[in-house]
Amino acid sequence: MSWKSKIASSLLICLLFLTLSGGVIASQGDRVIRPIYVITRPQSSAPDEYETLSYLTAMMTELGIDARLRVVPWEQQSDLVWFERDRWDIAGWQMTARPERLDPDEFIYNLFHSSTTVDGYNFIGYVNPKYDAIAEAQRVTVDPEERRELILKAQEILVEDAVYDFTVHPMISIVYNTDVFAEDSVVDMAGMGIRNFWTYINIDPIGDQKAIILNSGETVQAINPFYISGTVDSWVYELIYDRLMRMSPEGLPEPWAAESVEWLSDTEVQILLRDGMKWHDGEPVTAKDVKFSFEAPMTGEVPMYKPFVDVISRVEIVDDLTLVFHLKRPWAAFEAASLAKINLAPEHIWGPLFEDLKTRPENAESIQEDVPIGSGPFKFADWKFAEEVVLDAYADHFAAPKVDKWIVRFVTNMESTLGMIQNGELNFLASYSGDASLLENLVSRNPMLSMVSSVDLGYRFIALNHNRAPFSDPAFRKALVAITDQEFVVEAVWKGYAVPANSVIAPALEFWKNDELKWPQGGLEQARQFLKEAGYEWDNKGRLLYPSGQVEEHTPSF
Amino acid sequence: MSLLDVRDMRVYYKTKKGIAQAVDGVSFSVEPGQSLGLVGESGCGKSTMVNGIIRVMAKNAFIPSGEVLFDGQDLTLLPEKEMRNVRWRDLSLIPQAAMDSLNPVYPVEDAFTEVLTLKGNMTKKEAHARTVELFTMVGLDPDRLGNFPHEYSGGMKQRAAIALALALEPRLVIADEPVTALDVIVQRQVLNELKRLRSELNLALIMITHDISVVAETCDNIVVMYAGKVVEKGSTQEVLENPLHPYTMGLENAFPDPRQQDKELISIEGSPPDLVNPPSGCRFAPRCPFAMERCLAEEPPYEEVDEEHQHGAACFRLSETLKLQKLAKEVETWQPA
Amino acid sequence: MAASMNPKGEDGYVVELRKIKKEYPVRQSLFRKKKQGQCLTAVNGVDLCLKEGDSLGIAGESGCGKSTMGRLLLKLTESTEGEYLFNGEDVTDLRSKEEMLKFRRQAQLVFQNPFEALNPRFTVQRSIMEPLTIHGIGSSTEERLGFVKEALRKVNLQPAESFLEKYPHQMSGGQLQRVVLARALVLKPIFLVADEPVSMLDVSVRAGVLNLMKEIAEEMRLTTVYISHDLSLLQYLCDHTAIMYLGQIVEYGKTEDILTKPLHPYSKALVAAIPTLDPSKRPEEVPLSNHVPSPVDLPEGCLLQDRCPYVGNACRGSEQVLTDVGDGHLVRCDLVCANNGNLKFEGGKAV
Amino acid sequence: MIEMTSILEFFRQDKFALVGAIIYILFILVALFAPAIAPYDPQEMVRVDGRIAFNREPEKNFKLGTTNMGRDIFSQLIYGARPALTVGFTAALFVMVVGTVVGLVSGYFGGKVDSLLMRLTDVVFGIPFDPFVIVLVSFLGPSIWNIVLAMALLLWRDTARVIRSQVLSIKKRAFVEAARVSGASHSRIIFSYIMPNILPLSLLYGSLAIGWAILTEAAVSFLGFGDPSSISWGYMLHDAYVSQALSRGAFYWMLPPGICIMLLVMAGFYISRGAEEVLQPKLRSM
Amino acid sequence: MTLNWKYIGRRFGQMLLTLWIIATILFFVFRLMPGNPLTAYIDPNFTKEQQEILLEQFGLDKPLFQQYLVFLLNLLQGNLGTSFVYRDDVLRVVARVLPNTLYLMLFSLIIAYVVGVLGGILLAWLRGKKGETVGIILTLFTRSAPQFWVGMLVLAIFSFRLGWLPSSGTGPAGVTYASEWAKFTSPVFWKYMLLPSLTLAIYLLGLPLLLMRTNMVETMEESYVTIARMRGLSERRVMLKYAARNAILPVVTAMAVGFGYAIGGNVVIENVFSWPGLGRLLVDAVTMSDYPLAQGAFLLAAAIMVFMNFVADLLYSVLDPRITVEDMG
Repeated sequence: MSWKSKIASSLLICLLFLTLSGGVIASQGDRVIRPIYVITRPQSSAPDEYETLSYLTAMMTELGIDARLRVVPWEQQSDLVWFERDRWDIAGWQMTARPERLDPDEFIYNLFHSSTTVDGYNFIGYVNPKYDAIAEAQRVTVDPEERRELILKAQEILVEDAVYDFTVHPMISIVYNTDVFAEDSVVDMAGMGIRNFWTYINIDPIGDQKAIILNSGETVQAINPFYISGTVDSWVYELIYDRLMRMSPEGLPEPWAAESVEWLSDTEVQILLRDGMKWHDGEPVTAKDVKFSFEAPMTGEVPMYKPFVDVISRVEIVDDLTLVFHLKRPWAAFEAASLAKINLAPEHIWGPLFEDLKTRPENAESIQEDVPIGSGPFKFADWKFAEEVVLDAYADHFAAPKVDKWIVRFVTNMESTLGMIQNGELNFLASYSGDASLLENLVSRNPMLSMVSSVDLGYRFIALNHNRAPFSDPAFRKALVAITDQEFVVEAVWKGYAVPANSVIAPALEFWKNDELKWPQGGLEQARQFLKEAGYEWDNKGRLLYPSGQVEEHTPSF
Repeated sequence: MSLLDVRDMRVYYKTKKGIAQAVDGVSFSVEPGQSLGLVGESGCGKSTMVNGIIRVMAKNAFIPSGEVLFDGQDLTLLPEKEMRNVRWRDLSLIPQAAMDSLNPVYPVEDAFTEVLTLKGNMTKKEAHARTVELFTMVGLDPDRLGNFPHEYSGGMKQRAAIALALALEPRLVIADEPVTALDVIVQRQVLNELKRLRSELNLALIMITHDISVVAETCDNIVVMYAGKVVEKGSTQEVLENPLHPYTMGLENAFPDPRQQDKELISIEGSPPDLVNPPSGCRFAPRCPFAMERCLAEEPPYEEVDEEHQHGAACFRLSETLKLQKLAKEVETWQPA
Repeated sequence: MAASMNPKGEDGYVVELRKIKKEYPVRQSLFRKKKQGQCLTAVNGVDLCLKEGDSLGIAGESGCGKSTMGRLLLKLTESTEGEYLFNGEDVTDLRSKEEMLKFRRQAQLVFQNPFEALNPRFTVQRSIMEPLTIHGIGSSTEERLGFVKEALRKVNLQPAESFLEKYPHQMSGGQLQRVVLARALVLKPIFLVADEPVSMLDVSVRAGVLNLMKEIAEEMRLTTVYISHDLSLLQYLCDHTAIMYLGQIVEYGKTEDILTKPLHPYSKALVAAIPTLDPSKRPEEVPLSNHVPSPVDLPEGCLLQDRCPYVGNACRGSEQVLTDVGDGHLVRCDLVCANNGNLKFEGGKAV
Repeated sequence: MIEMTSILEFFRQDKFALVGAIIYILFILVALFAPAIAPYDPQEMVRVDGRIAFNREPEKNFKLGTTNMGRDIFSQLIYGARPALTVGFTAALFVMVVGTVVGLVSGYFGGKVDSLLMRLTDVVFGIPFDPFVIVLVSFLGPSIWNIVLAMALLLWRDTARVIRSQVLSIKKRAFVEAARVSGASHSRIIFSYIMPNILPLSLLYGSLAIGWAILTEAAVSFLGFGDPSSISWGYMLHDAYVSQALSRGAFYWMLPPGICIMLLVMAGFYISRGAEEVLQPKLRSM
Repeated sequence: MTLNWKYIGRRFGQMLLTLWIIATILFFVFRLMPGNPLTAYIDPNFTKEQQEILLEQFGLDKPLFQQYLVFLLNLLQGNLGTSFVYRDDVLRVVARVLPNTLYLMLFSLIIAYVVGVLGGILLAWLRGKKGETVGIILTLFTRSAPQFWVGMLVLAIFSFRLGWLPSSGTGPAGVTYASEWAKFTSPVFWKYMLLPSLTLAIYLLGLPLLLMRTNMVETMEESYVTIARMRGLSERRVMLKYAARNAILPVVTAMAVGFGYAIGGNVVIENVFSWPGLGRLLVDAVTMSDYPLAQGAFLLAAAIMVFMNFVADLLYSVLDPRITVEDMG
């Protein structure tokens, strides 16, 4: 009977090929620029991206380019962009805020260094030796002022080369209930908004309700100190597990579980643990646990954390509360990307688990404890699958939270969340991807609600594939940048709840941000100017042609 | 006093084309213990009339006039609730489609229990005993009480239907084509059974059929209907031997008889009239070989010619009966002109 | 040895069936009775021979296999066993379309229910012309129309023109049955099967159709088979009659003989049960009991054993054989044969 | 096959069917003349005095207001009739054709072909519809054609079963038998005798499928697997949902597409209901 | 009379065959999906070896056919593989949400079928009157409105405007039911279930109602109904015991089949009401390219559908003594 399934599957394959090959019309070997496919996620998952790119597509058409908007699901988009780096032209993309990204290293180095073009974050294929040198230098420059100069320079080069077509830094707008919480007890963290660790431990319940109830559109996938899974997951394990350092509200790493962090040299850091810390099961937190937590990822059983401990050559225990980290080389972002990143996990629980893993094909990511044990300010209470996670305040913690409980509910229906914050089903609207003006409206109608908007550390941009002409040409990229009317995007797409972006460094990071960048603007006129200067021409039908001597070498691709 | 006296009964249907006069001024009566055969071809209104008597009619049917005196009480005037009490207790029915007369999803006994307990006020236990009795009476095996209707053969279902009709010992049973769907041997058995029970229980019976031979074998009296009207009635023997109405004569001609091998079959040409717009005169006139001009214009009244046998007919040529009977035996008479 | 109805193996028959058998698989049910065979035997080894102009009646109760016989004769269903010779040619297993078409042209059917037998969406003209078109008879529509009108005249639907454009629902049962007959005749067949041709018609119009069929069959020298549960009808139509019981022919002979002096106990009962206008002339009844065996679970020996008042031990053991008791009168009953056709029943006992 | 007069007669007799047909005709006209009726391009972000007109409530220029991206809702609604009808009719056509052919072949030929096709139908009956559409659409990309494809692959199952049983009963009817006796070929029997009698039934299932298709398209769009390149009512609802029309109180955005879907789906039901009465003459006589 | 085990066995075998074919189709469909299944999970910073370890971990390094065999073998042991996202046994993940879906289905089906059957009887009884037309129009309204749209409106009205009922989830924040049973019997849970199940019921209502009505009108024409009336039985008894009892047969089958349909068709409702159920899990799994999970959830829904079809067949022959196996196709 399996012929039936064969037929069914071959039918599907045929259909697949038909669909994929539908738009492929070869136009190689002449000066007319091929049809350009503009890839975006569906409006449902990324309305802003979709609207922005459909706008860009329209502008490109005005410019004489046969631009076509292609909507693909996220998996296909990311698959294409990540793994088929020579096949796409333009794609909508975004970088999201994470505490460790408060340090500029990840954005400056990982995104644009030529070493990451093959299978790293530099999927656009940007190669500039001058830039590489600066990016490398800032990594090992431990002195902040010196490093700052390098970062500013790097930003300048990125603008000159128009590497990305930046659009905006969105605003993070978060609403909370002031009948439940004291108004000044939330903490606005640089580039992260008030939905952050500091708020959770600081927020002060003044009414009868002692729990903070927030929402998330996604569900929690795993609660595991050695697994980087979904975004919401990180909210949870940030609270359950302590780290040696945490990014402060100002965006700088500061000691947390560590009493002090002292650089003995460019490659040696001495840590003094806080005294009297206890795991949620009552066992004391010791230097051995810390050593275990940093060494475990080196074993290969924790692939996702490996990059953050690669720089460590060894961890030396001095006494019960003191350790020294020996680094292979200086790394300016070590505090932010490693000490403030690695979750502290109890060795008495995870040690045996790791022993067990050695004999099995799975790695540490597949382990899910029934009750995850950490040492953080909240301890695990309950996880109702696809519904909510409940954490209890850990009263013995050195920074014990003021609320009793921290509850995240998974609400798929965004529209519902607005109702829920009003009728009290939620008291902290942590996750809201919709129209912020509605929130504003909501708050104005409900005196018990208060809203805080802050500029996001993350940003939206249009990725242009440098591997393929004409995007390999900075002039062409500049033309695209020029026609991307950021003010329009802010107004139409974001309804004012965003600020134009021109750099990978958010305005919130005042120290690192280059304020004097000259971002190409000027619309179609300026774009035509850029193109003319670079030798591009238009044929009598108004189609854009490559500069003479250059012909189309690529096939339209998607 | 007659047990049932139907007087000038009319049952009409509202149809899209107009009002169909399915039963139009029918009168007859049944004495206690007597059996009456109601004969006619399909569409002559015999079933409609039964439905009218028992007052379970199609939604578009109505009784514009007429009386149905049962024991002197006019059933057409009875409120629905009281009528419900009359049904089955005094007047029961062996339905035309006995095959489909039982609820297919309940065992056969269920119908008996229902009737006996609800209408006969028996306890379940009494009802069961009575059912067994009834089954035995009609020659069915009481072991099969628990079977479903579809597990019965046609003959068995018909017997069950008879038993059910007799359950509450009604005074009048109306049998609507009780044997039409049965094979001859079974048909014979069922008719014999019916005859036997009738004499045993002293029932009055109305037998409705298109088959005059069935009437010939079971009924004392006969009523011949054509197109919603009574054309002839009288004692069975008289009507069959001495038919007054041309239609009755024609019907006899058309009926094959294995015991009269030399008999020639003759059919009545044409088809029954449209009941929405019936002919103004005699309804049989268009097919009648003896029709005169008057027949087409005027409706012949019913006239009794033989008081002893209560034999009469609705025909203008009753005086020429003997001549007509002779002519009617000739094939040529019935040939279309 | 089973008596064949063609004992001398003669040729020249229009229709010849040899030991034809038809079985149907048994329907399964979620609940099943404890004892149940695997198949239902509808026709159980029937031999039959018909010459040109012969008319045979097949009678019996519902479920006796008479309708299956009709379908087998017209190859509307395939036999499980046995042979079928038509006009001397073996048509048991017709493979090619041409052979089938040839057979179809010569063997025709008159249906039981004229209200159903015509495509409700076809006019009379189209219904009758359809077979002509299928068989490519007539070179033009005009010519075919001529044949159609001829056929209509033949079945006394006159004037033919007035019926051509009518739809089935605009006609009466008697008229429809004539159209059905016309459709069968328009191909000029040599063999006609009529399955209960008048049972759906009103009594008053039956005679007309019956007489018409009889006349036409004689005029066209058709070989005909009439199937009916009503023996009294067959006497008007057929020279010979076969009585079927549970798939077997139990008695065969001249119709007159069968009606006047049936031999087989079953035939006796059947004849005695025919209703009549004059009950005083009714012959003595044969009290058959009601234990009809299930066709999926037939008894060994005589199939009537459980119902027959004359039954003896011999009947239960051996299979009964169709035997000639003289004058071409065949009976499938050892008792009858042994007693030279004299079986009497008195006071609850066979004599 | 089916006489024009009898179709007219059918609509004349059944008020429900008539209403259904009128709704269909209205929407077809709207779809055909969309560019003439719609004041704006449905994709255009309309500017008023140089500024994009976001979230306008209904007014003279925007009969049903504008979306949060400044698109004219009325124009979208008008153009939305096109994909709705396209999806509805093509899917219904597939469902009808595939279902009818499978049911016909299965019922008419019986035997091995029948059991094979019926097993296949069983398999298809075992596949949950909505999830299948979602998987297929996320697999082949969001396009109304893929929704149509999913329907074509699955929804013929009901039609096939019903048609099969209908064919089985028609096959046994005397006039089909009569055609066999006349020597009619299989194709002749199928096309002249059986087809005309099952066609009303498959049309009935077709008109139900129109509703199914439109509702499915809407549901799939709602879940975010819809085709953004064609503005369908389902897509509009999705857009309204994503853009929080409800929270905004923009019922002028949320209600019209839903009502249009309802009307169109209901039109199919109306016609099929009428057809049901015609197909069961037993009921009609009452 | 005994149960015909041979038939049941054959039917069961067919059911397994059907499931196997569906599983096979599913397997290939998911494997043929464009895009590397691990895209979302392989951090770009991974080395080639690390990626390979992951591929190996999920058995994706083997040839397709071998993967298929492993898949089948695992399937036989009830092992549906490991979810990419949850890094957990698919069956366990699915088992967590299945009860919620079943409760929702069951509850809404019961409402829909009870109301539907009663409504159908009522409409049949009102045949030819104005009430029938109004009833039919109303019913068709419920059947024609997109489910999510109704859901959104219902939410807006009952949850947010009137504040009568909660809007999402199976219980209030932070409240845990001691056991599945405790949840099922808790009034709080039912309060949470009311809105989604009513929305679903409104949609499901149309089918039984219209079906029941049609069947009723048909059975009311049957002679046993007329004859029951002639027996002088009360109108109510005739309507219920005779007409309705027979008319309900196809409705019961429709319910069993409908249950199967609904199990896959509730994705929309579960998303609108953030109900942690199978449908939502499936949509999430598809969006996140978690194909072992999507496959598992899909297969489970299919298994329930196939099983309910099987039950419907058996149920029908239990309810209708006349039916034979061939009639059920």
